Amino acid sequence: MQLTLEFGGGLELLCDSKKIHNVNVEIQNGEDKLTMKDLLSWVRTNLIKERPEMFMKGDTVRPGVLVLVNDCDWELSGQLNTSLEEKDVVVFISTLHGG
Amino acid sequence: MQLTLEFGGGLELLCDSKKIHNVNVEIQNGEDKLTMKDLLSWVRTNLIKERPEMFMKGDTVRPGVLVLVNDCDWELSGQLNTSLEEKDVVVFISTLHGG
Amino acid sequence: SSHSSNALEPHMIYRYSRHLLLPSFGVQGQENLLNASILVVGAGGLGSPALLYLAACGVGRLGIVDHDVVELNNMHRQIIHTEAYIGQPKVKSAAAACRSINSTIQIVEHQEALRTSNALEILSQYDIIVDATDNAPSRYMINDCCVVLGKPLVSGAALGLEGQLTVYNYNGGPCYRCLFPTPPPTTACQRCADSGVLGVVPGIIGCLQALEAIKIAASVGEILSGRMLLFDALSARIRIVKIRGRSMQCEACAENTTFKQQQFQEFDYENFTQTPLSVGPLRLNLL
Amino acid sequence: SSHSSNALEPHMIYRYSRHLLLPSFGVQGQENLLNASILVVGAGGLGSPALLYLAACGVGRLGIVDHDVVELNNMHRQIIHTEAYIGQPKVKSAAAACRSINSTIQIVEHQEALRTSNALEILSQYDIIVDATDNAPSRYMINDCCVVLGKPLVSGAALGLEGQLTVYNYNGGPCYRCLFPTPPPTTACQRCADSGVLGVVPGIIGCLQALEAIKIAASVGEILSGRMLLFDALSARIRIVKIRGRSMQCEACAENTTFKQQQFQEFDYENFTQTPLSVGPLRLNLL
Ligand SMILES: [Zn+2]
Ligand SMILES: [Zn+2]
Repeated sequence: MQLTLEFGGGLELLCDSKKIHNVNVEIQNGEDKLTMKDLLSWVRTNLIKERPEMFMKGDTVRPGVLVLVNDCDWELSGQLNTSLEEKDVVVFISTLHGG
Repeated sequence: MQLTLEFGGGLELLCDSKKIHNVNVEIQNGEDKLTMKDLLSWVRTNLIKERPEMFMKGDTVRPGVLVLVNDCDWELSGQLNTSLEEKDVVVFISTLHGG
Repeated sequence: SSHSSNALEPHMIYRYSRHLLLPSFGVQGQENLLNASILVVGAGGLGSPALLYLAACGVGRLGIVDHDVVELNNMHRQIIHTEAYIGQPKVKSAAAACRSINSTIQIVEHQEALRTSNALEILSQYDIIVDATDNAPSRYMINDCCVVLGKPLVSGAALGLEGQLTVYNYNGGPCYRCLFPTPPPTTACQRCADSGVLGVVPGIIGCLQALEAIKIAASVGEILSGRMLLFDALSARIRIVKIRGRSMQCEACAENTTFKQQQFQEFDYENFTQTPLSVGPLRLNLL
Repeated sequence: SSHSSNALEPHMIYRYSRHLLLPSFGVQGQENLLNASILVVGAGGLGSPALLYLAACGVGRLGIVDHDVVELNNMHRQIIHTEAYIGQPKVKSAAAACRSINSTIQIVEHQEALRTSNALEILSQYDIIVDATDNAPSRYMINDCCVVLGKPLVSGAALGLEGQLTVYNYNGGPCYRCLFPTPPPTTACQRCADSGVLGVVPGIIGCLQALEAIKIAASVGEILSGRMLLFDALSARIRIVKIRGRSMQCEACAENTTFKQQQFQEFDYENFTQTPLSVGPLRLNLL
């Protein structure tokens, strides 16, 4: 499945300082769909190069990270259970505190 | 065909000061598609309430109006010949000069 | 608000004529502004443009909270301060600048750090709060105080080459804790002093904060509530995304919450976020 | 550019430390800025924040062109000017403000109206031009002069509650005439004085102009060329759209054009747009 993943608010530093990743994520054998839970584990394995604890805590993102699926907060689409579709855009962004 | 039409930069004043119009434009008998040329004539008839010369000149938009089909300048898609598809977003915006 | 209504005097008609000409703003919008009070917490990178535009546009009463002094390394982004004010309190400097561009509005100086002990008393004097601070505990504290007092909060942040903006606790919309119930790890809370910031980025976000505060005060337009603006300066890209609504589990704003003024005053924001509310200037360790 | 290279002196390291800390900006970005020269045409609603942020960030030489004087009805949006300067030239007022926030850069005052007779000479002294004017003939004239001289043009506009921004003539991208070969009817060219403008809207666009100019000067990031930012303040919506590339038929910038310095100097922009290049203050006809 072709997806665009974007990292911001400093999270890009965890994946070679690259903000936009066009990726192809395979649906696992026996599954009929790709969920955000699957994607997080794929990102953790394939994109995060350092300090994974800055991206995840337990099986979800760490506190302070917003997840957006097609410009919409994943809280509105079922969080970890959100089903992804071809060409979806998923944004992971860390909240900023500076001024 | 369901389209979203948006007017900005003052052009909204020509259609009841309403910026966003969700419209249903029928493809004419004998035609197999809707082009921007058709849409302009539909807008001219159905939405423009006053001073049509501020919107069109001849069979196209007046100088100083940018036309965007799905956030892309219509010069890049064939101008008047651009074919429209279901749920397209067409923006008409007048260039501003103030500061 | 505790103000009496201002009618537009002739000098105001002249000063604000470009606002009065706007069909969607007009006399009513300007009168609403003149009768409104807005507090900006932080006279730094975000607060500088926010304060200047709020003063210029004619907000009736404009408050400034800050405990810091102007430093040379602020000057690349904190355009409200002049070199002549280096070493002096930011509140004093910012208030002088606001008065110099609009002598007809009331400017209130709160030259102190905002803490649980004074926040209720200060924030309660204003209709709208602008969070222009630079650290996580202040953001939680200001949010909670706004929730307890029922005030809309225009929240901006900037770091590096990115900025974020939304309005919390507005008209049934979410609060900061609805989005971020658990504070991030302290390692994720970088300050401009640690990581740097391109000066004009808080400039853009601060202007957008002024705009949202003006729209709320004037009762015009659609407020950026339930939506968040994400700005990436390097790529010149801006997203406006839909965020969750008010959370039924929110400790601060849920309907059945027990979090009231007393709980607010007793809450330890520094311990909650494991971050001090204010920090002295860091030594530079560069080059 | 005619400057010699500046190395970072200790006081600059301190002043610009938040820029130097940025991995994607850093020492090289700051040195590029210090060696750059930028001209802002117009010290009004757009020019005010653009000039303040360009001065603050450390552009080596910053020029200001304007022929107008500060008026009370400018003050709601032209935050670079203080009441003390009402009646005095905007260039003088803006230059003083820029110097007060950064005494270490060079500020050049061009207290005159920009015309075909002086534009080549003035613009040729700068690397980057910021169009912060308020009328159609100036926009065509500045564009054509930038094309003839090969200078990038950061173009912003604001009216009512909307703003627009793009960079013209940058790195093979389109110029203003590629987009608008024919001037609009004069009835479509409203000025802020006629139609009004919410003060903070040019504030936001002017800050974004400063950002694009800084990115060009520092050689960082993706420039807003071939793209246009459309800002709607009332609904808090921003679009960044893709626009056409350079036009092969463009009278100003096409490869085979005969439009050179001499043709520029002889071109009648007021006749072309049926609009005067500068207008005195209009009488208010309000309420
Ligand atoms: Zn809440
Ligand atoms: Zn051209």
